[in-house]
Amino acid sequence: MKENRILEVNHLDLSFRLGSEVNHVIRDVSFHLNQGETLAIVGESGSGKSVTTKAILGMIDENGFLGKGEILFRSSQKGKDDEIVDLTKKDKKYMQKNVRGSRIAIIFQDPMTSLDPTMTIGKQIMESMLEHKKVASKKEAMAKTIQLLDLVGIEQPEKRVKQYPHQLSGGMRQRVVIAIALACEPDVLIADEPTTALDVTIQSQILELIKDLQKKTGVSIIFITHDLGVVANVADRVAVMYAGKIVEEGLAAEIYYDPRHPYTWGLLSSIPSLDGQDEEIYSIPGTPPNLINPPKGDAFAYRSEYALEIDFEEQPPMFQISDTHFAASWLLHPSAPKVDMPVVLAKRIAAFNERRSQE
Amino acid sequence: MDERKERFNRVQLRDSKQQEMLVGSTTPFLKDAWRRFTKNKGALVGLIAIGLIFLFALIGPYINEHAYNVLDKIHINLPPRVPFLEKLGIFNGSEGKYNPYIEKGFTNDYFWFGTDVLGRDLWDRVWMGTRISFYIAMVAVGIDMVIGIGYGMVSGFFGGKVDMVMQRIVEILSGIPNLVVVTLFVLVLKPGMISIILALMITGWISMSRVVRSQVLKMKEHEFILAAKTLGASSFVILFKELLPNIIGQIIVMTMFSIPNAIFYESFLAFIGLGLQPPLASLGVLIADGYRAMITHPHLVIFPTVVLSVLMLSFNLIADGLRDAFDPKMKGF
Amino acid sequence: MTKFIAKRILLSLATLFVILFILFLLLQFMPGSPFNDEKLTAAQQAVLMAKYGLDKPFFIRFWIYLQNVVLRGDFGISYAIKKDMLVSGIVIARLGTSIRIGLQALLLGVSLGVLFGVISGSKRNTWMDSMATVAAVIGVSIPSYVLALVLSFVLGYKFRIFSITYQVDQPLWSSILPTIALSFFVMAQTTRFLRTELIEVLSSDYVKLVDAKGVARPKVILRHGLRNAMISVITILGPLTVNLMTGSLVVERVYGIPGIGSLLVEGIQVNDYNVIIMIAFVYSALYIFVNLIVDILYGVIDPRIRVAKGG
Amino acid sequence: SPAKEDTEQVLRIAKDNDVSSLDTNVATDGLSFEVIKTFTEGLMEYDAEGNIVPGVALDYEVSADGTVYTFNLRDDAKWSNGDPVTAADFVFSWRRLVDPALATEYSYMAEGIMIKNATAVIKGEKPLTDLGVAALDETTFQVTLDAAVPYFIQLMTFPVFHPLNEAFVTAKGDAYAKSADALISNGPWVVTEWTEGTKIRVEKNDTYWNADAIKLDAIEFLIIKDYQTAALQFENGEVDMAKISADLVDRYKDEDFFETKKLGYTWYVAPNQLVAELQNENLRLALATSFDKSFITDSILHDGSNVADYIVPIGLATGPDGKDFRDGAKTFLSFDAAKALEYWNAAKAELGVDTLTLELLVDDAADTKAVSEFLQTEWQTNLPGLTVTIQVQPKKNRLQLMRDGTYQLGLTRWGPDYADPFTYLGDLFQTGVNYNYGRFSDAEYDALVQSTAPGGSLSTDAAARWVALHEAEAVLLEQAGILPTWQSGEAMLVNPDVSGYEFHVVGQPSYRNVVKK
Amino acid sequence: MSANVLLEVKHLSQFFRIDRHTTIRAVDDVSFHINEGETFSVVGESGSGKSTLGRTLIRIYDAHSGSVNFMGKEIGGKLNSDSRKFLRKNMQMIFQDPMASLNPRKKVLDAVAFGLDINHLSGDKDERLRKVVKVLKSVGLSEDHLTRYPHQFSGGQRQRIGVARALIMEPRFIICDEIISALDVSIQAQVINLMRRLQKEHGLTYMFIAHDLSMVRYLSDRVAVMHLGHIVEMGTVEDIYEHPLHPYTKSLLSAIPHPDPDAEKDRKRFVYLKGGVDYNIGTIRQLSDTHSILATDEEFSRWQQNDYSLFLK
Ligand SMILES: Nc1ncnc2c1ncn2[C@@H]1O[C@H](COP(=O)(O)OP(=O)(O)OP(=O)(O)O)[C@@H](O)[C@H]1O
Ligand SMILES: Nc1ncnc2c1ncn2[C@@H]1O[C@H](COP(=O)(O)OP(=O)(O)OP(=O)(O)O)[C@@H](O)[C@H]1O
Ligand SMILES: [Mg+2]
Ligand SMILES: [Mg+2]
Repeated sequence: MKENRILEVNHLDLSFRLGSEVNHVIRDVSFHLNQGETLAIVGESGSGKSVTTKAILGMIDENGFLGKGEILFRSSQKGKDDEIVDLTKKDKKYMQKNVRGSRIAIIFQDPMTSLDPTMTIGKQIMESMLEHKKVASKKEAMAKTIQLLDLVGIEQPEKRVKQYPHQLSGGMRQRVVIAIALACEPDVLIADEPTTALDVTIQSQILELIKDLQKKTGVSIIFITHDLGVVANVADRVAVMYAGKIVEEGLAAEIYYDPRHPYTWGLLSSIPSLDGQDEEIYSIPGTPPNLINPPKGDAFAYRSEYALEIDFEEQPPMFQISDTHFAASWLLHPSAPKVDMPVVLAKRIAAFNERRSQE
Repeated sequence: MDERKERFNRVQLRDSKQQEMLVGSTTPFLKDAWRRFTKNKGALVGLIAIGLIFLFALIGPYINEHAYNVLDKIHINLPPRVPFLEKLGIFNGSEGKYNPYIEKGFTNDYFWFGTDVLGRDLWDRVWMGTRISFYIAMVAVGIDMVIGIGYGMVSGFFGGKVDMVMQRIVEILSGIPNLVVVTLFVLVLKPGMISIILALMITGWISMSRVVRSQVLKMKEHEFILAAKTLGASSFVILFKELLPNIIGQIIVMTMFSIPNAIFYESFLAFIGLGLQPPLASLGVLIADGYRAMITHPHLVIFPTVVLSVLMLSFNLIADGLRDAFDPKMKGF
Repeated sequence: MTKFIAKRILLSLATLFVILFILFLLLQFMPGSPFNDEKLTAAQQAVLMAKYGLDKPFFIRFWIYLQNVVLRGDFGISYAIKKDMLVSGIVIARLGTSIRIGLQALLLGVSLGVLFGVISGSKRNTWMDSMATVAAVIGVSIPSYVLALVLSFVLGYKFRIFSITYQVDQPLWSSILPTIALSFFVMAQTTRFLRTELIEVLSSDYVKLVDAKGVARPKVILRHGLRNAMISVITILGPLTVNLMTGSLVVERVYGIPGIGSLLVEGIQVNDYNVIIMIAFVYSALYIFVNLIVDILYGVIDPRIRVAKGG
Repeated sequence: SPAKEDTEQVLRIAKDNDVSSLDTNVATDGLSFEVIKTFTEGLMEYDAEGNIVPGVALDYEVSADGTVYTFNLRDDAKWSNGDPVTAADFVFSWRRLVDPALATEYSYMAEGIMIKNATAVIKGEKPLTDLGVAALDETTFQVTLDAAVPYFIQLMTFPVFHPLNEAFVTAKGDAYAKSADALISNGPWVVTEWTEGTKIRVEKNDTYWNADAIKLDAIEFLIIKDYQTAALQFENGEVDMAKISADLVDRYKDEDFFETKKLGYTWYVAPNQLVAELQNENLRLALATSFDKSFITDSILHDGSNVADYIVPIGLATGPDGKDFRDGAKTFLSFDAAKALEYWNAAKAELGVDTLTLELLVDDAADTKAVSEFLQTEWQTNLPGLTVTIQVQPKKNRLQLMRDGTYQLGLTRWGPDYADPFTYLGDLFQTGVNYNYGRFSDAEYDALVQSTAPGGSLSTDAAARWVALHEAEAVLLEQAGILPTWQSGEAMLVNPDVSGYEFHVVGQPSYRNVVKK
Repeated sequence: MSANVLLEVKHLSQFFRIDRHTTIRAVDDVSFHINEGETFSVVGESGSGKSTLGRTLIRIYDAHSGSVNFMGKEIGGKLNSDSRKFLRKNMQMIFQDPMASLNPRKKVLDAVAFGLDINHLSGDKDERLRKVVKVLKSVGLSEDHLTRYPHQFSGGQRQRIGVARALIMEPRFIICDEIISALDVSIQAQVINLMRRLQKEHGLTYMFIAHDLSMVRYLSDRVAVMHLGHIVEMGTVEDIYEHPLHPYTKSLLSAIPHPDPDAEKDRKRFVYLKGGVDYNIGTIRQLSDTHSILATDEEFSRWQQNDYSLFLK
């Protein structure tokens, strides 16, 4: 594992048993997370984003099982050399004691249901500190909790710690969830759609908050969302996921200004353009495939206007475009015909580029 | 890799079936529930057990030469004796060290479950009793269905003052000890089936109405109910066409729970002497009668109790299974 | 909170009044009189009816009774069971025993039920779950009198571990068997309900988040799962508690317990009106009281309700 | 403490019932009387053989016309507080019995034995002081009757006529007899513990005049309503005596601690003659003779009950000849299926029907339910064309229905109040009496019974009276006015170490001579 | 404005009484009109009263006060059966959650035909089927789907069924309550395109409730910004997006994330300071024919001078 990487997922395969069938939802997924960066994973519902992150925390539902693959995590200890552990080899107990909450923390999508309704938020924040012995006493934990609440921008934290979740607004609850995640000063923060359930004004505040926290604590973040606007806001790098595979990966600018995979094109095109009110918005036809019988070739081929014959037969490998930019599409094969991205998108990117050059 | 050029030809957007991938399973809800239900071993065992008991209740009394209501002044209080099994040392007609079949010379007689103090064949009585218990179960279901569902739906759906009044009534009904009311019925209307049914009617439906009410309260905020309202559906249509089908799962589960309750209730009434008129005998009556001789002739209580318990067990297992099957959250994958 | 309770109590009193009235009315329809002993002549019956004021019109009787109850706490005297004795004396003498054994059974049943419920809810689809479930279902499937007698036969007679009958001078020791017999149903119900609830709670988002915090599993289950699951379990425990505390005729009879369950049945059998009414009254009052407690408990466990009620 | 237990002789008796009152005037049920008998003593008492012997009375004189009884009381009889038992205590008690303010249920006993002015006093028409009782001096108590009552002396053993300590009763007021410390004793034991629904304990009364003859230090009446529990407790050695139900007899019938005893109850079916069909004598005879009574007594009840082909039970009364009423008396209506069929055919012809449906009303008690099912089958098999349905009702209701005459066939019983056949023949079947549920009415019967009644023509001629009573029974049963069925017994488990207990067909058991090894 | 006014709302209020002490003023004295054939959008944060407004218009709730004139008929007060029928026929609503708004136990055919059945418009069996198929086709579904249950569809398809159910009544006016927020990005576009196509084909008028401001900009003619039950600013898309005046509008607009990493890097966001404005004392002011705002004199003049120091951070 490279020096600056904190997490590396290699060729991960994961399936769920569904009665007699097997739902093969993560199919050979590889990506990495650098120290201190924000990696965004985008993709439509059901593409496997959440499952991937749950796999990292060892929290897959009972009916799920790992195939091949490894999840390498750099576990830094004070005064010792960094140790690299393969999280897929560790049991639940180890994960609970050494990883979850303390090293890798997670924020869930829905702040309304992520907090125990019967416990004060103070106790919920203190819980993991006490569990992982990050503090010496309850008093210290409380002091730290108040600090944390202050950090996530909750006013009058001394009063709030004694309140119950239902006494807080959605935005405040999400801040509490973030405070919980930060309680043990984790190395990695996974934010699984942390703003999808919030309205725009609060969403923007939370995004600011997360970015701010990263600046302050240097935590590495995996940010999951399907909102490309949000991604543009937070991500250093972006991985686009489709049907259990990463189909494109690159720096944010590379994905937005030089997308290569037809699915990424589709995603970017379906955002309404700001000027042309009369045209139809582009929409990706059809629905994602059922992964109980995953398609043989490129899973996106059936919905793609750019499909090649080979797409229906063979899975495309990751083609490298730059040091940091990869895409899995046969269109990048030297033998493939030259195709242009959708016109709307091309126009929009042109507009971006124009503005960028102006600045 | 096969790098033939033609493999890289562009193709038209395929309008394949894959395009229209169904989200979620294609099986209809009930079928899906049934599938989940049959996956539940306990529930399946319960279903089979009930099937068997039902079968025996139908044919049991006719498959031996005895009858449930014929007195036999000679063969009284005989313990169970079954051919073949007796060779294994069980069901050989002995009661402690004493074997009345041998002592009294009934060497050719076989009473599979033994006989009672009037020499009636317990096998036949148990299955006849099972019939009656099933009958009571049916009645309980009927009551639950009609009163419980109706009451719960009206109370939950209309809410406000209606709900408030109806809930007070329920509170009062549950506040009055059941026994007083039941006894009154039995005394005024003569003991028997009718009284038991009426007694069940007074309070038997309350838990069902509670469940239905809370389900309705939950459901009525759903958008499809609002949608029905915007389409101009009347309360009646919304209650019976929109709400009811959606809470039917819960209702079935609850019904399954109320069956054993009713059977139990009847046996309790039998115990305090408010049961059926002889020579009719439900399982409850048989147990209550057999109970009195439990340390003397245990077979009199064991067989009806076993049948009753298996019946209760089965209904409970089925109810549990159904609850899991109808509740997708609980799906046992 | 106090306001809420005061309101509830007021409402309860109204309910109690209605119940009392209905009971009175029901007894009015009860055939026979307390004085139809086979040796009494009609003239004597009339004398007795007059002596106890039972010959007065219904509403006047109700009014007098109500006054006695409200102003003097006087529930009248027994006509048959304990001739001329104050009903309140008899009932109170027995109520203590009933309530104590009931609460013992509740404690035992709920403790075991919670234990089994937690085991089967958190170790779903394992053999432990199956065992607990089967035990629970069997618990609700055997008639209580059969269970009670089997217990006393095996533990009291065969092995002589416990006393078969209740002994007033050894209230705790001699009530072990009845406590066990009564607790079975509670145990079973608690197990079943808790299992369902716990499974649901454990699959909720907030428990997932606690898991993600790296909190040890037992703590997750006890601190978060159980607490939230208990909210709905308490609903079923309410009525159950009342039934337990007001005694079970069956268990009382088998173990010779002087409780109010058997007293009620006897009262009904011999038309001892005042006994019936007072027990019914106590039952209703307990029912209402326990429900009030349940509601308050809700508030304690579930802060959402506490606040909504303006406490 | 266990040490004390060892040396103490305590008799523990399981009881399936609770006492309803320990007030001698107010009590009505068997157990209450049984307990009252342990701590009070009447003018007369029974001995082991059932003979009447003096109690508080040393002796008595009767006037020639049999209407004035003068009792001489023993002067060493004392209350447990040390007061002597005096004639005034009897006067007080008897007046209290008939006091309209107290309205005791058993005040009818005072009328039954025809105490002078009793009826008027009960009705409140005359003051209490007009009752025909008087304390001539401390130890002389006199009763004046309206007419000669043949069984008067015998009734002096009955607890309602026991003395009461006026000072004590008045001092306790309403609380009297409501708890152990509100009771006073003039009998062999004194109540020391009375726990609601559980237990009554009486301990030896040292002030009792005959205390030396009493061996038992204490008796405990333990209320255990479930027979099986009582039986198990007996087997565990926790109780010395326990009544058991018929269901348990098979378990114990060969044990040495199993005993049965005969009771004075006769069970019979009362056909309601308000029902037209049941006015047919042949039908009644058919019903009466068509069921196998011995199956009921030997197989269903097997508790010492015996077949009753009569109404006046064995052991109830001894005649002037010193023999039991039943000795040498006729029997009637024995089981005879062939004869029954003849009656039935005759009845059908007379009624002009081929089939008939009758309803049998019974109690919800276990035994009677089983008997009713047996009767149903026997009748239906032996009398083809007859259908019998069963209606089970709680006892109080059954009685009410029978009293109202709204039933067809009713299985009922009668327990004697005193040891004289009149308690059956006089109180039950005369035209118009209260307990004549079946509305049996026969002029000859009425005349015969009237002559034997207190004040009747034969009331002082014991021998002739006895003949008349036998004749009356014959009149009743030869036309099957009722259908006698069985005379009750009771099955008991008795600790073999216990001896000397006395049961009486009429009256309460006595524990005076009980010794426990 | 030359267009015909289809719906005119005056001083509409909707309060919910929670208990003796609390009443939620979900919609508080709002007035607006909607022209025939246009798309009128209502935006605002969660809880600002958008859904309540829609539901009050379609009479799921009875209005607390105010008048509603729809196609020349007053439908704000008590309805007789004629006007109720008129309303049901001409005004329809589509809901947010496509799964929750369909009865899970009903097949598509029955779900779509429900409105006809209830109002006895279905005619015979064939006619009913024909009508359903026609409307299904117009929303891009086919006959194959008639016998399926809602859970067998994707989110977008489900939402189309919801649309079909409303359309079959041939309404003039449809209230769309956040019909795309529960949908996936790639599917949102499908539904929006469909709605726009239907609008053109049938001359429909929409009231579009949403909080996705970029989508609103794309498809609306006029926009009302709601906050705490009040309409604080209202105008054409251009008025609102290009020349917002109210600080709340400004903060809303500043919060929209753009799919453009570079632009996002140096976006400036405004946080609206709660309590800065008391809506109850403000009055409606017209900025232009189309553009109006709720403000007091003082606020108005400050905002016009671009002085937002008291209101935005
Ligand atoms: N326990 C499970 N059993 C079976 N299938 C599962 C299970 N959990 C997830 N899946 C399936 O795995 C796939 C990926 O799910 P995942 O939750 O990772 O999607 P996602 O990309 O996070 O979507 P969303 O944006 O909706 O959160 C989905 O098809 C889902 O149905
Ligand atoms: N039936 C009701 N009873 C009580 N309060 C209600 C009811 N419906 C809505 N409210 C309250 O009215 C206010 C406005 O709610 P409404 O649903 O109209 O908001 P919204 O703008 O549609 O929000 P969202 O974007 O979350 O859908 C909220 O405070 C809400 O809690
Ligand atoms: Mg997800
Ligand atoms: Mg809304």
